[in-house]
Order: sequence, then C-alpha cells, then structure tokens
Amino acid sequence: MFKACGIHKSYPGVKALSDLDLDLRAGEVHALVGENGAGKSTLARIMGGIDTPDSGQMHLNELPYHPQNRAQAESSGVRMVMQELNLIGNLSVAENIFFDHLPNRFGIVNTNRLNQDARQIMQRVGLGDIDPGIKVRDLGIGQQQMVEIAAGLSQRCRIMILDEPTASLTDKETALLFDQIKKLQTERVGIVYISHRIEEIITISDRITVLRDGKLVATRPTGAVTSSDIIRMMVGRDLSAETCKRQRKPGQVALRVKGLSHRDKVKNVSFEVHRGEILGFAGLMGSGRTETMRALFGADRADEGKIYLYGADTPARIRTPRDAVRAGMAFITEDRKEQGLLPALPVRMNITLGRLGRISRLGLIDAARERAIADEYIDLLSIRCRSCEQPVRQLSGGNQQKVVISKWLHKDCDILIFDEPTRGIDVGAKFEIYQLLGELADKGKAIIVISSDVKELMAVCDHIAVISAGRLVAQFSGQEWTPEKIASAAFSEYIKNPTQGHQPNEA
Amino acid sequence: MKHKIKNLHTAVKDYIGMLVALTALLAIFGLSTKNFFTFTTFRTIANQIPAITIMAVGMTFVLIIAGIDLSVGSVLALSGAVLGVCIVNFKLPLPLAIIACMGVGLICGLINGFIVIKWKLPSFIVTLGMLEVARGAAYSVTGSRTMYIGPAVEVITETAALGLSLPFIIAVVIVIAGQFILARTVFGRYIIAIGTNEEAVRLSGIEPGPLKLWVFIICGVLASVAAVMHTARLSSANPNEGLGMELQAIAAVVIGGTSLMGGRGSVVSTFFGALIIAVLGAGLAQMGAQEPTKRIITGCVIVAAVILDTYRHRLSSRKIT
Amino acid sequence: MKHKIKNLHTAVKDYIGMLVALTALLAIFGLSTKNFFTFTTFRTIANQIPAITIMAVGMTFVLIIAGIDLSVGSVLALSGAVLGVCIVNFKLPLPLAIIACMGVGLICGLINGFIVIKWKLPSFIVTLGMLEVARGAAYSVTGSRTMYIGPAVEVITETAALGLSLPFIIAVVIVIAGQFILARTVFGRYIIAIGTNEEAVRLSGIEPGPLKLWVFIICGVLASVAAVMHTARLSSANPNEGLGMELQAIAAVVIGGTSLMGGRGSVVSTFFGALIIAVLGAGLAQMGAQEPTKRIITGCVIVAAVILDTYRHRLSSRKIT
Amino acid sequence: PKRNGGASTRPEVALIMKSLANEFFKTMEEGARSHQSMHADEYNLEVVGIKDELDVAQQISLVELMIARQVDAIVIAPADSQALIPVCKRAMDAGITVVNIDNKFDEGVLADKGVKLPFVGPDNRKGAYMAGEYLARRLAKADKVAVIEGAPNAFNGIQRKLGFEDAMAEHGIEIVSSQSGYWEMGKANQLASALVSEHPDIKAFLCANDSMALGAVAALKSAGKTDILVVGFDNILAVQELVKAGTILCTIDQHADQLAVFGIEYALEMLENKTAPADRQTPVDLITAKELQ
Ligand SMILES: Nc1ncnc2c1ncn2[C@@H]1O[C@H](COP(=O)(O)OP(=O)(O)OP(=O)(O)O)[C@@H](O)[C@H]1O
Ligand SMILES: Nc1ncnc2c1ncn2[C@@H]1O[C@H](COP(=O)(O)OP(=O)(O)OP(=O)(O)O)[C@@H](O)[C@H]1O
Ligand SMILES: [Mg+2]
Ligand SMILES: [Mg+2]
Repeated sequence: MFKACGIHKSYPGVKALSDLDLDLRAGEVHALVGENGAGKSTLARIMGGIDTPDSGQMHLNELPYHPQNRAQAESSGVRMVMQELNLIGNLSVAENIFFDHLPNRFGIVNTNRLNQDARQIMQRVGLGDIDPGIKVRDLGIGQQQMVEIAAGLSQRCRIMILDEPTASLTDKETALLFDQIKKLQTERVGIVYISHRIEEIITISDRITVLRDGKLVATRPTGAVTSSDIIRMMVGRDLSAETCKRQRKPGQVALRVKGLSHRDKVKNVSFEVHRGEILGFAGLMGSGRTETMRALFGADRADEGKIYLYGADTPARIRTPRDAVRAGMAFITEDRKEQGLLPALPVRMNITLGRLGRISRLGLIDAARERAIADEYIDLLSIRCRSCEQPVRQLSGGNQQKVVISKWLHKDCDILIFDEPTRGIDVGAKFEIYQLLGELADKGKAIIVISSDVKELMAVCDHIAVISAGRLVAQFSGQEWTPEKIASAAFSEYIKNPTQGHQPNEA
Repeated sequence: MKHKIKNLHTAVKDYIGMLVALTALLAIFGLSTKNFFTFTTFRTIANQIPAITIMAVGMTFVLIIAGIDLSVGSVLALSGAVLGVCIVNFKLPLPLAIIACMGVGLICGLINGFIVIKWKLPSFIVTLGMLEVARGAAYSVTGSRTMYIGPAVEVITETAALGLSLPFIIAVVIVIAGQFILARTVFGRYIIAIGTNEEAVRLSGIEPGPLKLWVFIICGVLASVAAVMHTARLSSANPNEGLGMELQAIAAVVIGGTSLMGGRGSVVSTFFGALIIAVLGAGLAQMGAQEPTKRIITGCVIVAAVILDTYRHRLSSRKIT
Repeated sequence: MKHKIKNLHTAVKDYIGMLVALTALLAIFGLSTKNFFTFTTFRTIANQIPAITIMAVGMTFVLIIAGIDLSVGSVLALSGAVLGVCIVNFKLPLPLAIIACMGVGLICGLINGFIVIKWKLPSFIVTLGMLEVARGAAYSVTGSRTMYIGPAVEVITETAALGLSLPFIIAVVIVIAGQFILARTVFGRYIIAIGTNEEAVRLSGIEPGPLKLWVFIICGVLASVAAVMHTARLSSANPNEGLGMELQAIAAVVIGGTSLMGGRGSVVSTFFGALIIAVLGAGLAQMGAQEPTKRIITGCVIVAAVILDTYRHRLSSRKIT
Repeated sequence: PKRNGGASTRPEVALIMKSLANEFFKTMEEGARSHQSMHADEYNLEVVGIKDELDVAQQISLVELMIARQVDAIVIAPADSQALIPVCKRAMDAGITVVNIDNKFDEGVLADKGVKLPFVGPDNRKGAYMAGEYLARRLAKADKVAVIEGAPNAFNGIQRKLGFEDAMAEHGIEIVSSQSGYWEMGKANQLASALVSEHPDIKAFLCANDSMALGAVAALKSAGKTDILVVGFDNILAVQELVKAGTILCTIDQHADQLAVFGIEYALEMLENKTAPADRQTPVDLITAKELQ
C-alpha cells in the first residue's frame, strides 16, 4: 500500500539516506532497525511530511505521495509519533492529544468533549489514572511519551509511524502499546515501528528492514531471522549480546543515603553504594526514581535526608548540583534535550563544559587541547559526527546521548548516576555503554543506573533496588532476582494504596 | 457546584498578588492624601486606563507568543494623527475616520508580523524599527504640529452609560473578549502553544506563521483603538503622544504575571497590572510627589509587584502538590 | 598558515553583512552630501561612538545570557551626574570622581543582577524598574539641573595618541577585551552555555547565579564608563542624558547579529553595529534631513541590516556543505 | 468660594507645570515656593508636574485631580497649547480661576470653546528675535548659520525658531540647516558636529535652549572651531560661566523664577477682585557677558 523508491536525503556534511527503498503492506508491522544515525528517523520524518527527500518517489495506494508538511501527510492518513518529545508543556494532556483537531464550535473549544475523548484514549494506553486537564509539563518523561503515543492514536489513519516509542517506557506500558498496535493491525493500518530493542521487534513485527549508514541492508520476514542475525546486519559484525559481567569486588562504601524525602515523590529512601559496584534502580514509570536522584544530586532541594560520602561519619552538605559535583558526583539526566545538552553549541563545547579547568590556564581556554580532548571522546564512544565543531542539535538521538555521557566521563567523577543511559541507543552502542559501565566499576567508581528495561538492569547491575510510589520497597542482589520478583515489588505500593502516585494533581 | 467554588477559589488565588498590591497602594494613598477616596479620583483613573489597558491587551497576546511589540506607542501616535487628519482636513465623519485610524494600526501590525515571520527575525528589533518609522510618519502626517480636533472626537468620552464612560466600557469589553479568546478558543490554545514550543506546533502540522501574523495584527489594531481613546481624551492629535508607552504597557502586562518567555499569560491580570500603574500615577500626583521621588517609587513598585507575584506562584504550586 | 587564511576567510564572512551595510551607507551619504568624506566627519563619528560602543559591549554580554538591560541609559545619566557632582561640588580630582562614577554603575548592575537571580525574575522587568529608579536618582543628585563641568573632564577627550582620542582608544580596547573574554576564556564559555541552556549548565555542577551576577555588573560598570566618555564629550552632566540610549545600544548589538534568545553573539560585530548607527546619525544630520525622514530612514536601516544579516547566515551555512 | 470648612480659609492655589525634571521649570517651581513661604498667610500652594513635556495626557489628569481637590485657582503651564483647553474649561465651569503661564493657549481653540483665560508669560518669539538680532550684528550679510530647534511640536520651540528666523531674514543671513535637537544636549552635540563638517564655513549656531547650546559648544570645541558663535535661550546656571567667558555669545532670560510668581499673584488678584481677565506680558531680557559682570 505504501512504496518508496530511491530516496536520497543529505544534511550538511552527511548523507542520511541514499537510494533507499521501502514498502509497507496494510495491516503489517514493519520494523526499521539500524545503528544510531543510520537514518531511521530521517526516513520516518520524510514519510510523515516533516522533511522532504532530495530525490526519490513515494506512492501511497498507487498514488504519488509527496507531502510538503505534516498537515498534508496527516490528511493522507499518515500519522507519526516522533522520537524526540514534541509536546507543549503549558497545555493540558487533553489539549496535547487533540492538538491539531481540537473539538470546537466557531473556534470555541468544547472542553468537556475534549476531556471526555482524551480520557477514553488515555485509558487505552494506560494513562487512565491521569487527569486530562493536568499540564503536560508536570508529567514525567515516560508519561509524556505515553501522551505522544496517545496523540498519535487519537485519529484514524492508514499508516502509523512509531519512532522509538518505547525508549523510556517500562514493560507495563510497552505491553499496553502492543495491544494498541495489534488493534490497529486488525483495522488494516500499516505500521512502521522503529526501536533499538531487538526482543520487542521480534515479538511485534512482521517484517524487518535493516539500515546501515543510510543504505538499505535487507528486508526480511521476522520469522526468518534471529536476533543475532539482525544485530549482525545492523552492525556489520558479530556481537555477543550477553554481557561479560565479571565478578567484582566491591570496595568501601562510596555513598550512603538515609531517609531521603522530597515532597510526596520521594519517601524515606535509604540505600548505599560501594565503590566498584553498580546499583540498579527499577520501578514503574513515574514511580519517583528520577526524583530520588534529583534530590540526591541537589537538583531539587530535598526536604529531609542525610547523605554520607566515602564512608564519612558526618553527612555531606549537598544543596545544589554544584555541591554534588564538587563532592565527586555525576548525573546523566534522562532528558538530554532539556537538561543535558547545549543543543546549539558544538560537540566540543558540550564535552568540555563540566571541566573547563582541564583545558584552560589562568581562565584562558586552550582551543587545540579542547579539540584534542573532544576528539578523544568522539573516538572512545564512537560518536558519529562530522567533526567536533558540529552543533549537537544536528546529531542523531543516540549520538546526542553519547555526548552527554562523554561530558561526565571527562569530568571524571567517583559516583556516577545514569538515568536511562541507553534511552534511544542502538544495540551496538548499548553494548559499548554496558562495557563502559563495567570498566568504570572496575576502576572503583560507584555507579547507579536507572532503567526502565529490567533485562538491561539484570545484565549490568550487581544489585537492584526497586522504587514503588516513591518508596524503596526492595533490594535484590546477585542471583536472587527474577523479572517477576522485581515487577511485583514495583507494583507493591500501588496495590497497597491505589490512589497514590499516579494522580499528583488531586490534592 | 463544587466546580464553581473551586473556580472562584483558583481565580482569587490567581489574582491575589495583584489584589494585595492594589489594596496596599490604595491604603497608602488613602492615608497620605486628603481627597483620594473621592468620586473624581476614581473617575480620573477610569478615564486614564482605557488607552493603556487596550494597548496592554494586545501586548499580552504578543508576549504570549514570546514576541514583543515596541512599536505600539508610535503606532498610537500615527493612527491618532491619521484620525485627526481625517476629521480636520478631510472632514470625514467620525466612524469613517475611526476606520481609517484602525486601518493604520492594522497595516503597522501586518508589516511587523510579516517581517518577523518572513525573515524569522526577533520581533524586538523589527518593532524597534517600526517604532522609528511610525513615529516619523506621525510627524510627517501632522507636520510635527499638534492638531486640535475638538467636539468631533470628544463625543467618544462624553458618551456614558451607568455612569461609566464609553472608553471605559470598551476597554472592559476588550479585556473580557481577550480573556475569552485566550482561554476558550482554538486560536487561544494555539498561541499559547506557539509561545511554549513553536517547533512542536510546527511539527504537529500547524503553521505558526499565520497565527503569529494575526497576533501582530491584533496588537496593531488594538494600539489604534487605544489611539482613538487617547485622542478623544486629549481632543487633539499630537504626534509626540505615546512616547515610552510601550514600556508602560509591557510593565502592565508583566506585573500581571504574563511571562516574557511566552506561553503563559492572562488578559484579566493585565487589566489589574494597568490598574496598578494608573493608581500609582494618580496617587503619586495627588501626594504632590517630586519627580525624582515619583520615578524611584514607580520603579520600586514595578519590581515589587513582580516579586510579590513570584510568591503567589510558589504559594499556588505548593498548594497543588 | 592555512589555518590563518581560513580564519581570515571566516572573519570576513562573519562580518560581511555589516560591511556591506556600512559601505552602502557611506556611499549613499558620500553621494548625497558635499563634505561627507572629510577628516572632520570621521573625527566626529570617532568622537561619538565610544559611549554607545562601550555600552553596547556590556549589552552584548547581557543578551548572550538571554537577558536584557533596559537601565543602561538611566545608569549613564546617574553615574554621569555623580561624576559631575564629585568634580564640581566635592572638588574631587578626576580619577577619584571616575572611581565614584564607576562605583555607581557597579552598584546598579549588582542590584539588577541580584534581584534577577534571587527571585528568578525576567531581567526585562527588573531593569525597567531600575530605569525609573536610576533616572529619579539622577534628577535628585543634580537637583534636575544641568551641571557644567568644563576643562576638568575635557582632558579626557583632549588626550590623544596616534591621532586617536583617548575615548576612542578605550572603546577599541574594551571591544577587543570583550571579544577575547567571550571567545577565549572560561567565563565567556560559561556565559554562552548559560544563554543556550541554563538548566543544563546548572546540572553540570556550575552555579549560573554568580556568573549572571557578574554579567550584570559588567554591564552596569560599562554603562558608567560610557557615562565618563559621554560627560567628557559634552563637558557637562545632564540628568536627562541617555534617554532611549538603551534601545540604541540593543539595536547596535542586534544589528551585529547577537541573538536576543541568548547563547550567540560577538562583541566585534556589536562594534560594527554601533558604527552603523553612528554613521547613520552623522550622515542624516549632515544631509540636514528633517525629523520625519530621519526617523523613517533609521527604522528602515535597522530592520534592513538585520534582514541582510539573515542572508549572511544562510550564505555561510550553505558554504559549509 | 467652595472651601469645605477646612481649618484654613486661605485660598488653595495649584501650580501645574510641565516637566518637573527640567531645569527651567525647576527654577520656576522654586521661585513659586519661596514666594509662597514669604506669603504663607495669604495662600496655600500645591505644585505638580509631569514626567516630561510630552506627557500631555498625564497633565490633563492632573487638572482633573485639582478639580477633584476643589482648589480655588489653577496656574498652568500647559504641555500642549490645544489639548489642555477643554479640561481647563471644565475647571472654570467648576468655579476655579485658571491662569495660563509660560506657554500660551491657542487663540483659535480658545475662541472655538468660548473660553477666556488670562495669559501671563513671556513672548518667546520676541526673545529669540532679540538674541538673533544681537548675533546678527556680529555677522555679515549672507553669512551662514544653523538653527537647532526644540521639540518640533512645542509651542515655545516653534516661537523661538520663528524669532531666530525673523532676525536672520532681516539681516540677510542664510540659515543653512534647521533641525530639531529635542531640547537635548546629546542630540544637539551630534547635530552640531555633523553640521560643522558639512558646512565648514558656518558662522553661528542658534539653539532653542541652553542645554542644546552646551551640546553645540562641546561639539565645536572638539572640532576645533572655537570661532563659531553660539546663542542659547533660558539663561540656566550652567551656561553663565560660558556666557561670561564669551564661549556662548548670549542667552535669553525669561525670569523663570518670577514667571510662576506672576501667575500666582495674578490668580490671587482675580480671586480677590473678580477682575476681567487680560493678558500680561512678562519681561524677556538679553543676557550677554556684559549683563553678567
Ligand atoms: N537536521 C539535521 N542536520 C544535520 N544532520 C542531521 C539532521 N538530522 C539528522 N542528521 C544526520 O542524519 C543522520 C541520520 O539521522 P537519524 O536521526 O535519521 O538517525 P536514526 O537512525 O534515527 O538514529 P537514532 O537511532 O540515534 O535515532 C545522522 O548522521 C544525523 O547526524
Ligand atoms: N516537573 C514535574 N512537576 C510535577 N510533577 C512531576 C514533575 N516531574 C515528574 N513529576 C511527577 O513525579 C512523579 C515521579 O516522576 P519521575 O520522573 O521521578 O519518575 P521515574 O520513576 O523516573 O519514571 P520515568 O522517568 O520513567 O517517568 C511522576 O508522577 C510524575 O508525574
Ligand atoms: Mg532516530
Ligand atoms: Mg525517570
């Protein structure tokens, strides 16, 4: 039903797509996979009318299809959920969901109908507990992602493009999303599904198209390939997805948190991390993992709680991120666009920002040294960019994430907090990051990893703590954890007290 | 029912900072002057606010889309001048003259908006250019002279209903309409969205361009409506009028809690902001304050009102959690 | 070597828009007046730009952190007034008087910055308050009188080296120093980062507060340095000076391509911007243009220069591919 | 007539001025205040003014306020010679005595409104003519001069410009450029600088106030053209040394300190006698180095 042939697209300095063909059948889920920067989002944007190809033909139901903008694409029945969040923080959830077709008469918004309709759709994607009138700004990033998805589902369509919809979702929401996808399939909607989570793709898709460096590698029926086949096609070499987790010997206590509380998001959280140890944090979306780390890092002022560093007997005074960084802590935030990057500035400046002291003397920056260091990290994490002078804004999502990580590696801290470090990162790079986490731990750093992907946590962590509705409800170590145990812990507080947590606005 | 009460509650909370500031001002002036609480004082204030309020409503819209319009003072002068010329030189009847006057505001707003959108320039600099151009045009239209119009426009101020003058009523209607548009219409939603995240709006398939153009046009037209009120009040058109009025209008809007960063604002609050500025002016004049004192107090009150507003926000955001 | 050439090439490309605008202006004025290309004209322009340039350098820094400082004109008046009072009434020697004058600028900047940071207010409104307060203070310091100072300050303009007056040399030094700080120092890097994404800077463990405070202080101090130049040029201190100069300074900065949204800017370009404005003023006065013409042309040139600049950007981004 | 039984029966006089931040009006205000303190038993004085001379609307509000305050007399220096007439008429209708000082109301509009108001003040055109005349005697026929005008819509500014032009025309002196300096020193400085480079043979600058004259003098000094003559207006404190030294050729004193006093005395007289209003001219004097010795 949809066909694209010979699509070319270049951005200044890169060829994002070259001579790409794709076809999509009604009612199928067609997965697009490839490394970061392979061109998946570019293709999605072209289909969705946001970018125009330099050359190439597209046909929709045998008719030429060349949308000039998003509105034209949608009127042809092509809708998409973009990789980066594009919500309007100051508007309500309902208004965001129905943004381009607000129910109205003579231009006056029918608020009641809007909220009713929104509630219905939100129910479908598992946002039923949230008031449709609440501002999107007040939601956590995972919930925002769900709102994006809800907005995508809010209208009938013939083609639905989902660009990494699950990057910051937990299993629970992912399952709900898959239900919706199946429902769309029965309505004969063609679905393009982009993800870096190979298991997901194997579960949901009918066919898989692999891209590498903007070129088509292959299109195969899902049944005919294994996950290692896919990875080989993506990366161009073999990669054992199994982590090489070695037995580590934890050192002294690096960080001890006692009774940390912040508003009603974080309740009396205590834990400790040793040097050379990786502690994972699992939990449902919006459970307060991010809030815990923000309070710990001084990004929000904690109401209560003591933090003891490096085995000290007196609590450290951490009131601002500056205090935290001085005390040797690093925080790789989940929202790289708003909280991690200087989007308009070159990669080089982003990497060195946290530690300009190393490249300057008497307050003067040594430009050559700065470039050298930036290139070093670009190499180390194989960041795909034109040069260290390219604005980060122009990098693909995964590469942006690597830039954020480079910034903190360069800062060289002893305690590193990674909040969803692999969000939007391809398998190859994910593997590199796991390895990196391992190496850092081996070097005696204390590491905290938050992830919505439990398998990922189980692969890299020495211990896993589970947060539920702001409380630390369980801690598992080594061999005692199973996905089921973790999941039931994550739900525990909500079952005990069903009104909590998910409705922050009902005071 | 519960909903209503909650709404009222929210409304009071929204305006509490300004109500406090206003009450404080009134109390201070009431105590320090003899005849502050008289009918005439209030009539004076009611006479003064229409022009600045109407202008500030337009400015609210512009600030909400994260723009700014520095040209409103000059546009007021130019459209007032055109009004004068139409009545005095061309002997047009008042309604036609008013249409011509509003046409001028429309064109100025259109030009501002067009340039801002077409070349993606910051509105600050575009409207700064318009500030100069419109002022120059006002001089050239009037030959740099004040033009006496007289009874032909005075009818506007003299018309009254329920003891309120026509300009005041129009101002209130514009405030209500503005608030309605902002809070209840699709257009209002879109401009708030543009102010919050223009790129996201564009990516949602809605072109921000035409919407922004409309906002600048509204601002220009409202500046010319303000010009009608102002001219009626002065019985004459003076090409120097409205000098620095843009900053006053912005101050009114910002005191009202509208963010200069866009995406947030309320027309009703703007009205309170204008009221605070007018009361301050009237009160200081009644006290017979010296110019330096006036300036210093005005500056401090502007900042204090905004500081007060931040506490209101903290208060209300704490309530929510 | 190759690097050098590339640098030169980039530099020319960076400034090409403004160089074109400047050349066009010079050509037009050269053709339409008799004596434009004379030594006197250039000395006149060289005399006029130091104050506005120095002020605009400070403004560049403020705009880069996505702030704005509307108070610079009033701060110029106030610190000029203090300079005058120190010399005339207190009979202080010039260096001490200059220190007092710069102290005033420092305090004003400090207050601006402190309020902006402490209550997280938009600098627009805080400095609008300071605009009023500093103007009021200037009136009260001088008793609303013009103060003739005479030779005691004229020495500043009369000192010259290599045919260039001291103020001009100081202005150029400040421009160079400003550009150096912006492009080469840690401080400069931090303020660019703050202008781009303040939250990200904060979460990287760098407190933006103190840095922003410094920026406002720099802007205040530079406004008072501009006051010294201005007062020296006029031999007298007048509490009404500097009215509307903030908009001129902003225009200079923005013509120079600095973004009002923060995160991007160049001090050297600001200097060109100030030059364009000065040449425009001098040229129009030489032509004997009437006020309306002057205003209209000034407005158009401001906008045209900024539009031209957008093409420069497109040009240079196309070059890269 | 309408004191509401206050403690004092002294008449309440309101002096409504233009800019209170302008030296000329400041002097006027001080003159009025010291007069009142010497005659404290005769009347009460209230002085108000506006931000700058352009803020006409605010001045209208001030008159309205004074009507509200039920003062007995208003002495007003109108910021605009037309726009203030309707509100003054309202004041008169309310039984308040109104005296116009400094800037004369427009005759046509007064007649149109059927208002009769006494004017007490100087003849700016005559003053400017006197200064121009004094200058012309030092110049030759066909010499070139430039005028730096006040704000283009200010009545006194226009009058002064006309006065300068009268004198120049009479002596056959050419005005090569006439531009507005908006009463401001800095603007005048810029204009003068530009004009000397465009017209190197210029012989004199006629400035509509002393601040602008100061600006012009500074411009000439930095251009090294100290032989060019400068004429000012207002005789403010700051120029007196310069007039003595001959740097500024002459200025005009309109006796600012007496202006308001004349107006107040006139108003009191009217309250007392209910005399028919008639205009009264106040003196304008040429000030040169000789007068200041
Ligand atoms: N606006 C842009 N300007 C310049 N280059 C761009 C732009 N957008 C994308 N690119 C480049 O195009 C290439 C493909 O990017 P794209 O976003 O399609 O990758 P992707 O496959 O979606 O990667 P990811 O998995 O990281 O999201 C990348 O090299 C990227 O740097
Ligand atoms: N800026 C904010 N203002 C108000 N509430 C917020 C804000 N950010 C998050 N929340 C709320 O705080 C709760 C915890 O969110 P948080 O982001 O810490 O969760 P999380 O466990 O990290 O999950 P995820 O990141 O997957 O959403 C959620 O209910 C969310 O709605
Ligand atoms: Mg992508
Ligand atoms: Mg989170």
